[in-house]
Amino acid sequence: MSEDNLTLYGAQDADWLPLASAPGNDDALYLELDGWEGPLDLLLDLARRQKVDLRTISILDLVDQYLGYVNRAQALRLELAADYLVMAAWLAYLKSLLLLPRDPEMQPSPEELALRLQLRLQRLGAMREAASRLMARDRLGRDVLPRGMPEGIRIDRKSRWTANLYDLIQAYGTIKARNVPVVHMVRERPVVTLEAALERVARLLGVALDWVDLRDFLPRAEPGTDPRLTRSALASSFAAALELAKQGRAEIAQDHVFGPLRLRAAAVAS
Amino acid sequence: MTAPDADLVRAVEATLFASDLPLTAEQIARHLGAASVRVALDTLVSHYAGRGIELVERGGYWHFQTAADLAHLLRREREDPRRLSRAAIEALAIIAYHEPVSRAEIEAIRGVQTARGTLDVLMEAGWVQIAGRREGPGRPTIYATTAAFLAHFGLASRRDLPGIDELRAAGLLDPIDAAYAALTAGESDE
Amino acid sequence: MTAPDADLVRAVEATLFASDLPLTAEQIARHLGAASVRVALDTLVSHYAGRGIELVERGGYWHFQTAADLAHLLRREREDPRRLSRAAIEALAIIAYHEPVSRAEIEAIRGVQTARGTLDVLMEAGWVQIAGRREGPGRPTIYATTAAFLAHFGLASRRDLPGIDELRAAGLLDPIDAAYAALTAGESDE
Repeated sequence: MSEDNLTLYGAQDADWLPLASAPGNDDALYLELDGWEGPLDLLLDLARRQKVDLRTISILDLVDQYLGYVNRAQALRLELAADYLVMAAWLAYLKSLLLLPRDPEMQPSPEELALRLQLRLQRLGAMREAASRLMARDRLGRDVLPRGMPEGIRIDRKSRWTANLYDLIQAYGTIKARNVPVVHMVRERPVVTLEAALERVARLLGVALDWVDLRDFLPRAEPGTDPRLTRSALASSFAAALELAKQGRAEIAQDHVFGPLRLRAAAVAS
Repeated sequence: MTAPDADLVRAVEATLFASDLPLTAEQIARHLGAASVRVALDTLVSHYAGRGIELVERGGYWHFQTAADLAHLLRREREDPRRLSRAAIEALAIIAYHEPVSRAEIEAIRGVQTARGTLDVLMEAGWVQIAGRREGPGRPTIYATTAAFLAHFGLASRRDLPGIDELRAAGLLDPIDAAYAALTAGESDE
Repeated sequence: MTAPDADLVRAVEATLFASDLPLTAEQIARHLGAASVRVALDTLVSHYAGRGIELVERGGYWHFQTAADLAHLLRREREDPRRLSRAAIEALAIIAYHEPVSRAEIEAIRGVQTARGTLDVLMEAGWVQIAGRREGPGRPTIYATTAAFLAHFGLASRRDLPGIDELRAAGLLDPIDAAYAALTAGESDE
């Protein structure tokens, strides 16, 4: 990264929130605690104060500056977020590794840790610089403007209706067929009318002395009698029995559901 | 005519382009801190003459607009093919076979009410037109088919439409199928 | 280069001028029913070069805008309504230079957690969109910039991002692991 680039990321765009002030002005530095976006950002800002290429930066110096900063902040009883303290602990550890005699077995080596930290700072620095340059561009709506009163272009969708001759003729055939007069015819069925059943049940009830099953009131089915006539007779007789009960001329009893329905003449009130 | 200041012309051009309101020459001059922008405006008018955009003055206010002869580009029509609904094609068939007919007659023949939109669609398609009013109570509007109708359906004249006997021979009057079709179509199309 | 059809050039000019949204060459061609408008667009770009208005392409979308050097005359007085936080600006830069990236990757570069609202602001501005999910553990959502981002920052494409070639050459867009591996490999070779 060239010196040019370094100065570029130092350049402040109007969109930047205020960054930390120039080196030396420590009091101002401590007051701008909220100005950093985390410990890496603070480290980068401290690194920038070394005024050298990030690739040649002294990690040891940086660590000292960071630890010094954290100590001063704590002395001033400024509240530091936990991640700043975690970073401080890690940097203190890194510093001790870098200063102590090497343990060749150690993986990763302190040099690798330092280099990785440097790479991270370079990446963050590159993005901060890129963001600065991006924000400083001629921006649409601020520096360059689109047309103020565009007429707008509109596409009106129009339906092109389609139908074919077969559809048309078939539709007409459907209408014609629908309109052919429909005659409903009910075929004659053998039935026992309610009147016939009423007359028969009333007559037979008159001669019965005790409970009689409703089915015994039915006309005797001759062999070959239409079963529908039998069903009709049962239905009519049942209706007739209900009618007689309603009139107070008969009593109906059923011992259980679907059990035989029994009938007898009502006791004549005396 | 004084030679126009090229920078001023550019500034006037950009100002008018970006403005969301038409501007007077005075407003432009004030905005740009220029003594006068008359010459610049004249220069721009000639520059844009014959292009797709023109600079126009309306009651002292200047603005850019699309060249008048290109106005049709702002509002384009696109045609989407769409099939006629069952209701519409039935109404069309009735008009074709019975024309001229009133809406009430169409409904009487179809046996269901015909939505107002149905006849509109047929008129929009250009297949049906109003053929006057029937003399009589209420003087109802009557409808008939058009030459475009014949052309679309490949008919030389309405006499080319198959008669009832032909429909029956073609099985198109089969009551079961027809009733079923009418039932299902009536539900989905109306 | 084929001689441009003057009528087509006018039509393209009028269409782009009238449209309230940037348009792709394909959209213009479809709108005008033209086979291709490439030559017409090139002709217009040259015609407007150096004028107060210019025709620009941003991520495949074309629009007219005022010339950048006139910004001092036109810059809107009012405050930028979309004043971004530093976190948002950095996240935007990281997305633009690294896209597509996941939230975790943005956080790895910034060394700090990204508040939930940060990416929302960028998406609401129309500069960032969700670009699917990364195949892999957790299938994280990944983000990328939009054509509106390119338009806003005056970039024809992502290749125009300031300094992107240098950053890529310096390996600063590679993950730390890759950069470290490259660095140490380079050292051992020396």
